[in-house]
Amino acid sequence: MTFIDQYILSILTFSPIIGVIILFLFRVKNSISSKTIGLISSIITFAISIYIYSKFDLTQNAFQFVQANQLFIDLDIKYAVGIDGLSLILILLTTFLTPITILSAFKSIEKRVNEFIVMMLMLEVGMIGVFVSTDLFLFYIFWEAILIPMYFIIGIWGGQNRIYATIKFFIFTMAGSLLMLVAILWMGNYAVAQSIGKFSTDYLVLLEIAKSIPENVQLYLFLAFTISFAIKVPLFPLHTWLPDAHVEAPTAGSVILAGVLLKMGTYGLVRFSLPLFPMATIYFTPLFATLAVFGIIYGALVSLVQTDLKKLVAYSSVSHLGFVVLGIFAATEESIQGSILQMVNHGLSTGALFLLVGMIYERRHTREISDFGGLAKSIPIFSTFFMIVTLSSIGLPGLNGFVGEFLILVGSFNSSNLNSNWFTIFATSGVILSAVYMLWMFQRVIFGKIKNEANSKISDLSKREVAVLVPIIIFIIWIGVYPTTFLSISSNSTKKVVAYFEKNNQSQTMFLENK
Amino acid sequence: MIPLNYYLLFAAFLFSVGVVGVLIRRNAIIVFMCIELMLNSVNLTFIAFSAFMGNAIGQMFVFFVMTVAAAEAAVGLAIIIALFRNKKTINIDQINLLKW
Amino acid sequence: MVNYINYTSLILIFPLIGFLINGVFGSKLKSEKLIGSISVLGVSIPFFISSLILIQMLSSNIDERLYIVNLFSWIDVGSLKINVSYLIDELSIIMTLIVTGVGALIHIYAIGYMHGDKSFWRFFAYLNLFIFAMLNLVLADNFLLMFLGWEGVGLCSYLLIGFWYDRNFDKSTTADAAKKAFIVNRIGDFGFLIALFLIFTNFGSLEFVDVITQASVLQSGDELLTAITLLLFLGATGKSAQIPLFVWLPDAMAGPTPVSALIHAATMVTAGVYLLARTSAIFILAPFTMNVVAIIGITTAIFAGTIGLVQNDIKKVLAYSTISQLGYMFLACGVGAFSAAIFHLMTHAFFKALLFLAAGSVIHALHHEQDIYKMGGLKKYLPITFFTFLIAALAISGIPPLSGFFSKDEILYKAFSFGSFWYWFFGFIGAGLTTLYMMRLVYLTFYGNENFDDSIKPHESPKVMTIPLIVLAILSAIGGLIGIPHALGGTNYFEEFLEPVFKTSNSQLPFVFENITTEYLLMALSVAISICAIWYARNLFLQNLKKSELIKNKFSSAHNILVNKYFVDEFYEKIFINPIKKLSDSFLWKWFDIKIIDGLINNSAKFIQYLSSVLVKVQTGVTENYVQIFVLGVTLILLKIIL
Amino acid sequence: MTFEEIVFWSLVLVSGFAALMVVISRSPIASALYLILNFFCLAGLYLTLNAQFIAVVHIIVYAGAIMVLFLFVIMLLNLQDETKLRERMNWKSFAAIALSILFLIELFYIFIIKTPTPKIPIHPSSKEIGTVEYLGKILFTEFLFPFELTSILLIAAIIGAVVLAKKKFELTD
Repeated sequence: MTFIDQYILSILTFSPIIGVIILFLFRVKNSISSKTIGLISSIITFAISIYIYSKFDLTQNAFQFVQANQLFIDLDIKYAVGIDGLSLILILLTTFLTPITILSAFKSIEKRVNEFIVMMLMLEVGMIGVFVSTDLFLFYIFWEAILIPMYFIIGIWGGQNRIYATIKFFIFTMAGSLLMLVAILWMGNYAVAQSIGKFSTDYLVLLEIAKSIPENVQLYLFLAFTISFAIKVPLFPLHTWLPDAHVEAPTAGSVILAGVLLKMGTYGLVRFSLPLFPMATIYFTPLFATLAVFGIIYGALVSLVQTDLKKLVAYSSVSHLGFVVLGIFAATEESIQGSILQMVNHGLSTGALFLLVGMIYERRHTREISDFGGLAKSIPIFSTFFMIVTLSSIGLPGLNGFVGEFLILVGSFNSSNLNSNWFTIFATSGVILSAVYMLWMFQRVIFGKIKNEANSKISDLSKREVAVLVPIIIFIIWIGVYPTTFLSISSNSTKKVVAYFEKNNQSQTMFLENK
Repeated sequence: MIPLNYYLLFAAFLFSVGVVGVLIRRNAIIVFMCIELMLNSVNLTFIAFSAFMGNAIGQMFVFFVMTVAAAEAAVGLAIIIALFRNKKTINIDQINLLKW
Repeated sequence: MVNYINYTSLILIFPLIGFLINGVFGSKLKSEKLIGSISVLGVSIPFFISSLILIQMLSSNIDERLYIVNLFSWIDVGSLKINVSYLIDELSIIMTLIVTGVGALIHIYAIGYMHGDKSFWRFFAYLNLFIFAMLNLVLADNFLLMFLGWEGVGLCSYLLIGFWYDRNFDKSTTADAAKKAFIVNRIGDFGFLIALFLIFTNFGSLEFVDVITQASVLQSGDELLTAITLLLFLGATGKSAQIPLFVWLPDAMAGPTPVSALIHAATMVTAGVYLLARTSAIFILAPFTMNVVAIIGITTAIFAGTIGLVQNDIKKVLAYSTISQLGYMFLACGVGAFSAAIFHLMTHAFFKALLFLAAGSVIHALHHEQDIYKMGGLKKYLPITFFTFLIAALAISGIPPLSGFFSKDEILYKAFSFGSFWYWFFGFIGAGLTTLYMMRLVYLTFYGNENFDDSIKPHESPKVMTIPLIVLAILSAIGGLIGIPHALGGTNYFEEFLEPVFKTSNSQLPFVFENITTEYLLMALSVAISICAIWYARNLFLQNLKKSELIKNKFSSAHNILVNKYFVDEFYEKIFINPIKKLSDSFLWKWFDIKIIDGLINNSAKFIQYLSSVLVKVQTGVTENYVQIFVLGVTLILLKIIL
Repeated sequence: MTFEEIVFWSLVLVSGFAALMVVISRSPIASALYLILNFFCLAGLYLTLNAQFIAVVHIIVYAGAIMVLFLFVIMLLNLQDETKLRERMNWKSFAAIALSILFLIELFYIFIIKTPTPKIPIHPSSKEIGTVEYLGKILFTEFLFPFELTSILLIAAIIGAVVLAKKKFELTD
């Protein structure tokens, strides 16, 4: 292994800082050039992640490119990074979306440009950091660090009611992550009495010792972790921060929020909740699966009656991520693979929806559905993109959404963990509902006669905007037609999670029966 | 032969006097001097322990405390000057910048 | 000798290429002819390839007519392995030929029909995409790929119904109709999906061959199979516009007429029938479902027929006629006569496509007038249109020796012998209804007074439109000859050809002794009722229009119900749509989400704010106080140490 | 009473008196001068504890540098004498004095009563500990890093003082 490969993950994680440093050192005044610097810097990061993908060994299921440095003498707290397929696919999503969002912000962000770019790049550092950490302490640091740039992105470049939204966002997530911190500390402390002999937050160590934790404590720890992730996801009924944050956030913020930040929650579920506490997972599955299914239907129904485009998309996220959570708790290989793919899908299609809503907002300065109508006539290119993305979002076969949803549903129908087909049957009704709300919205915005004069005068997408959307569309179709490329990345780590889960659940079902 | 306790008690006395000064005087400079007094009482304890235990670390500590005290005096007095220039007083009753 | 099976992928690739060229560069291509020919090539080349495959198939052994062409692995996760692979057997090749053959003719026709439309290219791009999806549907060798086609055709239907997105249709807009079509179909797809889950969970595969092999081991009447088939049938009712999900098809007439002909008459709507035929081996093991299918089929046939009787929009009459004919096909499936269903599917594709295209020609000539009471006397202006329309109308009415006679008769006979007398009886009534409303169309449109505006000078459509009409007329006329029943001295070649596909299902059917006398009797009866209906229609709508008015007035309440389509749309609106909207809006969102969940959060935040506004008074901002508190604290701590 | 005790008690008395006077006297200058007196006495006490180096440094740094700075500032600001202490006494001041006395009593209890006086003499090695040589050695070996850090602290303090005392600096309300 060469020197570069050994430190490649750290290089990847901190590579966006190059852009930050350049912006600071040269005090770039011209807003276009600072955006370009941000763009190039994030493209470099994307290139590094592609390099990692090319070097990644798909046949292994252990962490790769591992790098670990002890941070304290007496405590087993490390700067430990490493990736498996699950992290890799989300890292690729992150590094892919960041340049796109920066490019999308070329026109819409005019004030405090340098700060904006810096925030975006720092956000990227945090997001990649979350996915590469294999030490819970480090994970927690990155997890919290993301809040800061996001707080500023919404708070400075947001809409009218941004302060309320930011604070709500911050407090919700903070409350959740404190629970997680407590759980991490408890586990770290528990390690002292175990063979490791000292306070430890290493993921692999905790994975070993988690089995011996007393069962009732496992339940609490599981809840602490899972509620924290559920807030981030967001799972019904912890979702109310999401519509506010999305509506107030600038387009770039919304895209990253929907595209990557929400995935951190589901990532946490797969990475931590399931493997660390299989028994508690089984114990709480009925609760969380019910919430997930409820969220699917609830999100869809509430989307149906939204009058604000962004709010509609935000509530649809609640519905889509309900599928993901259901798939994770079903804990079969198909469903978890589906969930992972659906994380990517949601990132792409909802991200693209936010981009499109942002583009139309720049032109008309309104997001009210009733202000639109007949856009197909005045801006056909926009309408075409909008249509493809809409279809992807409602899960049309041949586009990305379908593969994920189908895998989740077929896997959860099969699941012994869910133990009932009704979860899946109700979840499937979400497929109908998503068509209803998305198409209704689409029809009101795009079709019909032009009622409002302003709609006939707007200009169609510029080359830059097309360049923003085309990569996403390519992936939307690619995943729909040949998902194997993406499924194979996470395949082995999913198998590992499922195997681990199943291995542990036998002894623990006995415990549950006693309970 | 003077036992260790006497030194400690005397240091405690000096410290208390310093506390009284801080609490009842209004003049910022005098408050400041009282703080120096308290610092010195602590120094005395350090030295006493150092001598009775035969350990040099106490003396080292005093050395660093003095550095800090010097730095603190410089910055603190500068703050007092700045305050006086703006408020025309150094009466701490009338300085409530901390109030939010 | 060349093995044409190897070229199967080309069947799918050409329409896709056509779609991509027209879709991506269409707006830049200025020539309508170029766009049209690309698109027509995209359909006709697959037609020739599949014809070659059919010829090759005919020359090969009966046992060797099943090929599976595997292209690549689509989804491969855990035990779920889905390939993009195609199944070529007698059934799928016939469907392919219908789709591409009728499709090609309609494409050609559309070049004339859509002439001058500002989105000419978009129309042809969608049509090719449709053909691509439809071919996936009929050629797929597994349920999931079929579902891809299934949804794909639904999408194209959506796009094409809403093609003129800025026009009004009925009381709403074309976009509404498009949305309705998609959503109603989605309800059916819900059933389809759940069926797929059940199949995969229990059989561990989604490939037709695998599933059928495993399912045929099970007992007839097995609960699992009943559930699966019922759910699949729910999917079929959505796509094929059967009760209770038929409401979208009449609205789908908002699309351009070639679309109605291709998608909403000849091909897509028959996908449900195809699905049942494809899985016939499973259906036959679920007698309960079979009964449901037959009953729904026959009910729909009568139900839609009665509505068709009183509609005034020429395309809507045809739409209800389609629903009704599909009902017949489901009746055939329900009694186990799958090959009869496919036979009728084929002949129906010919004559119904023809009817729509001819109707399109009329509409075209009258500048988009669709009300039959504003037509009349068009016979002399549009001779070719009239003649072809008449052939199609007679064919659907079951006049021998046109194609409809053979296929419909086959269904009625099978319904009688495998099903029950009542199936036959209602089918028989339905046949009368069919003739009645078709002849009503013929008389009101082509005979009688010229009720259209004087300013309109109707003229025959250009050749590009009439030639497809003529070809389809020939097919409608002679298409039935490949299935002449034994009773009439034929060999029923069509059924024989499909025999290997339906071997399993046929083996489950009760043995019925072929009673030639009964068959003759039934045929005679149905021809008789058709002729009576023709005569009655002539009486009512040509010679004595006042009488029809009288009847209308006499039964005005019944007429009203029929005109309003039994108020099904209104019923759905009241029972499902409005309550859901209301629930979502005022309860879930504005009350539960904002008041309860958000309120809880915001109020707890407010409470904390209140608490801190009390506690904040401790912070006086006077340094001295802080010091006092500090000293007090230190003293208390020391006190604690002492005590 | 040995010589040692006489020295100790007299230093304690003077130094205690000086400390009280720092708090009591009205004029800041008097306070400052009393504080210097106090520092000298403390330096004496350090000598009794064999800490020669610290005693000298103490005088140089505190009496020589810090107190001069204080006096300089007092004179620069030209402060008026405060009103008599007794006139400004209110219940808060009494409470503060009472608190301090309580504090002293507590410490007394802890140092004298709770921990019985151990009759041990000053550690014999303390003589050599207090030398410049010994302290210098450990300062530049064991405590090198903190020692270097103090330089940063002092620089920061210098810069801070300059910035704060600059004329332009304004506090905003």
